[in-house]
Amino acid sequence: MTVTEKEASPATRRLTTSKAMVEGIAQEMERDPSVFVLGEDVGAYGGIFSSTTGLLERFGPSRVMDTPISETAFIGLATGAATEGMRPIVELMFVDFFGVAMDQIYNHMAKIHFESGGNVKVPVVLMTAVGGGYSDGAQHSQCLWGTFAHLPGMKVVVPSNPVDAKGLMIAAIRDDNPVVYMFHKGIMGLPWMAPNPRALAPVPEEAYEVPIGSAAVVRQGNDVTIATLSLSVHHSLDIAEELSAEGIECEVIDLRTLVPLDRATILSSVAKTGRLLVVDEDYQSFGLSGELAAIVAETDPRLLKVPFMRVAVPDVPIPYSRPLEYAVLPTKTRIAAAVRKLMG
Amino acid sequence: MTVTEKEASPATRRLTTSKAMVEGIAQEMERDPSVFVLGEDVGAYGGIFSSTTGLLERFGPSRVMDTPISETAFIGLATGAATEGMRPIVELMFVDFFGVAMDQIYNHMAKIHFESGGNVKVPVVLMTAVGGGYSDGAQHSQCLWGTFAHLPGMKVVVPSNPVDAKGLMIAAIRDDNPVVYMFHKGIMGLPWMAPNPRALAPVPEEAYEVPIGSAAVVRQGNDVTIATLSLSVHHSLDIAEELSAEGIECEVIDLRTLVPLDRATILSSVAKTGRLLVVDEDYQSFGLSGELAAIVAETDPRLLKVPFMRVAVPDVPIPYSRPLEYAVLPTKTRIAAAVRKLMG
Amino acid sequence: MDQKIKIELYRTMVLIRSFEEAILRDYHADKKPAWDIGAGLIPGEMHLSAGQEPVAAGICANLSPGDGITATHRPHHLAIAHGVSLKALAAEIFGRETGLGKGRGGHMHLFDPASHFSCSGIIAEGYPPALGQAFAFKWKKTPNVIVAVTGEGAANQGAFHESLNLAALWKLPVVFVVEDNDWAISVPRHASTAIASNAERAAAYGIPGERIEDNNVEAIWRSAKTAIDRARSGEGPSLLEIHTVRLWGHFEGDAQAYRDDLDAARAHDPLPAYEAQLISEGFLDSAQAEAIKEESAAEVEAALSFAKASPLPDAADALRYVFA
Amino acid sequence: MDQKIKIELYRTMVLIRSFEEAILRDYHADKKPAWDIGAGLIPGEMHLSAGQEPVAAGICANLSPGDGITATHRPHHLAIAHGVSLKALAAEIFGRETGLGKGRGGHMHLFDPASHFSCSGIIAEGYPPALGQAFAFKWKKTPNVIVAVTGEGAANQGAFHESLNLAALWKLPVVFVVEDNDWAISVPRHASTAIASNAERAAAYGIPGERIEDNNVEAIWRSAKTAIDRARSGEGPSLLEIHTVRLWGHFEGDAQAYRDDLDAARAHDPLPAYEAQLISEGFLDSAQAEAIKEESAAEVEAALSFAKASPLPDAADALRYVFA
Ligand SMILES: Cc1ncc(C[n+]2csc(CCOP(=O)(O)OP(=O)(O)O)c2C)c(N)n1
Ligand SMILES: Cc1ncc(C[n+]2csc(CCOP(=O)(O)OP(=O)(O)O)c2C)c(N)n1
Ligand SMILES: [Mg+2]
Ligand SMILES: [Mg+2]
Repeated sequence: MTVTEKEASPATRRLTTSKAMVEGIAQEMERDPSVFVLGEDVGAYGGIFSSTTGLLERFGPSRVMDTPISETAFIGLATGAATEGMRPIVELMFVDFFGVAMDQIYNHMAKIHFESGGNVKVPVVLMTAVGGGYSDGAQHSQCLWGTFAHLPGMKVVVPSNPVDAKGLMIAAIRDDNPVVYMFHKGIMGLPWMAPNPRALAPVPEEAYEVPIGSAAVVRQGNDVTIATLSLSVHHSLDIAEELSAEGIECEVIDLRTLVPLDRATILSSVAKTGRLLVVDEDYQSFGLSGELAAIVAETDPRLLKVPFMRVAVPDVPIPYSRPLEYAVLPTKTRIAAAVRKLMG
Repeated sequence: MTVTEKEASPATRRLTTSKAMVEGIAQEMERDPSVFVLGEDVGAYGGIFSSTTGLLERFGPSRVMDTPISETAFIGLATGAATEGMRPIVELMFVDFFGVAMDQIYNHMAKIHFESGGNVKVPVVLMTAVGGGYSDGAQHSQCLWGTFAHLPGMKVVVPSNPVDAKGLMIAAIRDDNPVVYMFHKGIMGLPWMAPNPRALAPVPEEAYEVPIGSAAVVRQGNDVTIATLSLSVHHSLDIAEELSAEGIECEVIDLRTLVPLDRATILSSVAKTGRLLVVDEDYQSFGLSGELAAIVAETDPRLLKVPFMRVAVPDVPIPYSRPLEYAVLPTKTRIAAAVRKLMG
Repeated sequence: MDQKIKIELYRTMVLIRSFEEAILRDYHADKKPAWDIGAGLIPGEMHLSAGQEPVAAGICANLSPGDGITATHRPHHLAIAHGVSLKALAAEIFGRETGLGKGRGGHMHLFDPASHFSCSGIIAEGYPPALGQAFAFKWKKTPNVIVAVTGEGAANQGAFHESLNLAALWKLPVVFVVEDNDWAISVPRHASTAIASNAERAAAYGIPGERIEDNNVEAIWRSAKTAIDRARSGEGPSLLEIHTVRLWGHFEGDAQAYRDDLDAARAHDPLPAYEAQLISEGFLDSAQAEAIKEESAAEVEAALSFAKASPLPDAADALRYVFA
Repeated sequence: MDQKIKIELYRTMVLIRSFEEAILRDYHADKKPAWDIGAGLIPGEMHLSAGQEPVAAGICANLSPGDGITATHRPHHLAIAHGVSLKALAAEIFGRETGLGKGRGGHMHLFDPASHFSCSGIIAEGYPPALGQAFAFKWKKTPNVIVAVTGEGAANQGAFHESLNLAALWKLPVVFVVEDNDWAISVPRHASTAIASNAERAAAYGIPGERIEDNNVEAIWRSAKTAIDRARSGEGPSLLEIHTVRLWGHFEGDAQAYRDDLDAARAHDPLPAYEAQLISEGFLDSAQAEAIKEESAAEVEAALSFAKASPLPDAADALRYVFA
């Protein structure tokens, strides 16, 4: 959307997540002429969720291309261009639309390197908007990172804030593998969505990478490990602060990358706290929350002093109507209740 | 394929899995004129994996329809026909091809009932072949049940033998919901694949249902719970017999249905054995094996006397070359090694 | 064309516009001062159809009971012209338990089994289920048809192609309609489609194809009649591309900075144009036009009042309707 | 057409047929008595291209170094005509570490970056990556082209449509080729495609379309030349549908009970036909033909021997090459 956005003040260099992402893309486009951007409404519009704002003006239509609504063709195009040495950044406007192009994604983009015995590289960044909370209904509100993480051959990164958004974008562009880059609409700092204070933050000017595969402990605590990602990091941090007043100290892990997954950070936190809550805006079953349980259970189930808990979307399509949607989203209320339950 | 198949002897009524499936379909087609079958090569060919053999001859081309290679169009057609009161059985030839039609599957077939507030029913059976082990490579050997089970709105059934194949097919056809019916090529009893002795078994003549949502304990044992499905049930049973000679008694659970999942059967077995091994021919991470770990961990991690284990495809595309493929499949060797390790 | 039909077309167009204007008003009413897409009585994306009324009116006037229609993310005009209950439609948009989908669906997911109306928010993916409805009609031997609608942007999606081929091959009673409003969000048609008229794509399936210019409701009515009659008589599908106009943003909140045709578009508002035509033809006078507008407005306000007075769904029911 | 080209076309066709016959032999050799698809030195599905040699020979004779080709699940003829190493191809089919994909890919997944050759086992889904290769050629300002091939069954898949539209829109240097061998496994073309010639579908994208009848390698060569020259000179894509013949089963093990045209198909074997033509035209005599066949057979046997003598991959390396 294009409801006017304020310019970031150069003095403080606080950027929204979307501007940080765009800055990362722009710096790589400056550095490497083989980087280009394509997708629906990435040109004049600047990306429906401002993931490409200003790039057309800066780099011109030969490097920033609006496409027809032909996800199979243009995502496949990105794959083919990557096999010939280019470094495309291709946007799938909403992750919910993956089904029209999934064959290109998981049977081609993700597998060609392997099938070629390592002879062909496929450095594509597939960036896509995820998440709900603004009543966009069952076909425009999903996270689906579990679906991508389950299928081999793609790295999957999910930033939660401006600094990681820029650093993971740069790391993704430089990576020689396909990287699925999933950004939550609610953390972009868009002026037309419910504001999130942490969606605006100081961001280094220079190009830098946030390493793919490393989680961040964004809050230390000895009582409960909350492993989470994306928008839910913020809800979890808010609840952690709130419960701190009650004497409950949560350790909050921002997973940042699902593939490869930073098992060590998760395990050492659980070893300390003995309590694990996964907060996940994706569907509950057969996904991220299960994988984290498995990691603990296959290391040592006795690490868990109390049963594992998860706050996720309870295997129901995302409802349109607000009371229903907020009943299935991983809200602060649900997170707080789960932490309290873990503490007995 | 059409390498000649032997006719089942009517005296003993032992049927292959494929013939049992077809018998279930035929009986429902007899009973209910709104049932019809469509897909690629389901007519004269009888289904690449013999899932529709003889149906064209018996019911004619108005009820058994070969389609163009247009999965989006014909799976969508099934959904639309179901919303108007028909009961289509639609075949996706290999589950590996889901990516060309996933939008119709998970954004439409699976969600219309919900989005309509329950006003529209979508009784489709989506049947599809899964599995590897015969060097069909990365695009024709996957199981992917974790992918389907993760997305709400579809039931997911995975028979492992002739009796369940028929009963789950009939239950799926009669169910008012979309049911994804996943049959492993290696259990169909095809004369042109490595034979599986349990792919031929006595099957009741009359129509019957195997209830969707109930697992079967196919072998009792006190030492290790092996939770598995599809072809891996047979490997697990073979290993269970073998290890019994060493005094290790495995309880083997054939999950049969992933959605809804029979949590009670899994939990009561683990409560008894204290050891859980998941054997899964799908990719390891973010899938079935994780979900089973979560079920135990969220009930009581102390049920596990030793760390949980899984034998699955280790997040690598299925390789073509036999030594590589068998290194990543959940082979008997890997299962036996895991059970021994669980027993310490 | 007789007067009755002309007035009916006009009335339908007015009703649609009244509805869209009322939704526009209520959608923005409580999102200020900090405009938040998720806030207010109507949250979420909102794709309104102002300018495209002639398509809906012209097509649906040719439909009979039992016929169906499949729309897109921009579905209101078609739902209204097809006779979907205004109250249930409005209630769904307001997310109420009395809505078409009991508030579960929202404005891109409207299902009215009684009138075989449906829609989908995924581009071109409404076509394939429409084939199945047509297939079921054929099987039931009812002489019904399905009209399947997408935008011109959708004509480049795989589902479009597969659906036309299968429908043509199986001679299904479907009429495919492409609403060409020149834009797919910010992408103009010439930047997305390799040819000037999608009607030419009909040849790729051996079916009749026609492009209707000028957003002319009577021309649309006539062409739709031919195509619908053809489908009804078992001769199979047709493809109609209708050049229409998107008067407002792609969705509400769209500042349309990319758009250079806004003045021209506004000058082509089909409503005053058709009103003027009917008046000049002597089929309508200003008083009658006023009366129709007032009736429509009243009907719309009644529907919105009903919606607003209806209960929101109970959060305790959030897990219902996943399975039947 | 000069003699050199004619002999070259013939030689390519012979080489392909020799290869496919040798693979056929080795594929079935060790699957007896109980034929098991997964057994033997060559396991898995095997889609051979006997009958379709003219397509590969006629097209690839027009390609220059740096040009690429994208094939399907039935890729050998195109790989061979394009000059992919016969040894590396054979080794991949035998699943060896010396294969094109070190045994990871198999016969449906052949990648030769040196010659820009690739293929895919998913119907029509080889087209989109080919667009990207063409895009990269354009960006690098090399005057190269990509030929993207599918079967006639694939022309009903969404990826076909999206790719043609995008390539036409962006004037990418691609030539789209449809190999019409009358069958998609057991489904005859008339039961899958609403029109008689996919060449007509070119009009849906505003690009040239041509159907080439009779599996005639010289006609194919000429039409391919026109289309490839056009793409190379920046004028954008073309669509060629080539009527060819599938002499054998869809895959090995296919009893083809559904097929009523087998005798007719065998009578249209393009190899003896072209040989007879060249002999009657005086460009070839039987002794030369024999010599070419013997050379081809020798080359093929050398490749197969290389493959069989090569090591299988080490199971310990099964997890390699997921990520670069
Ligand atoms: C498969 C898919 N891709 C992208 C979108 C996002 N999207 C929603 S509407 C739209 C533009 C549609 O243009 P058109 O078909 O012309 O319809 P219009 O909006 O003009 O009515 C896009 C790209 C989507 N909903 N589905
Ligand atoms: C998307 C997809 N659907 C189905 C298949 C299974 N399949 C493999 S080959 C084939 C027939 C292809 O026919 P055609 O395109 O004419 O090529 P041919 O085999 O005749 O060379 C089918 C249906 C597939 N590989 N991919
Ligand atoms: Mg449009
Ligand atoms: Mg064919």
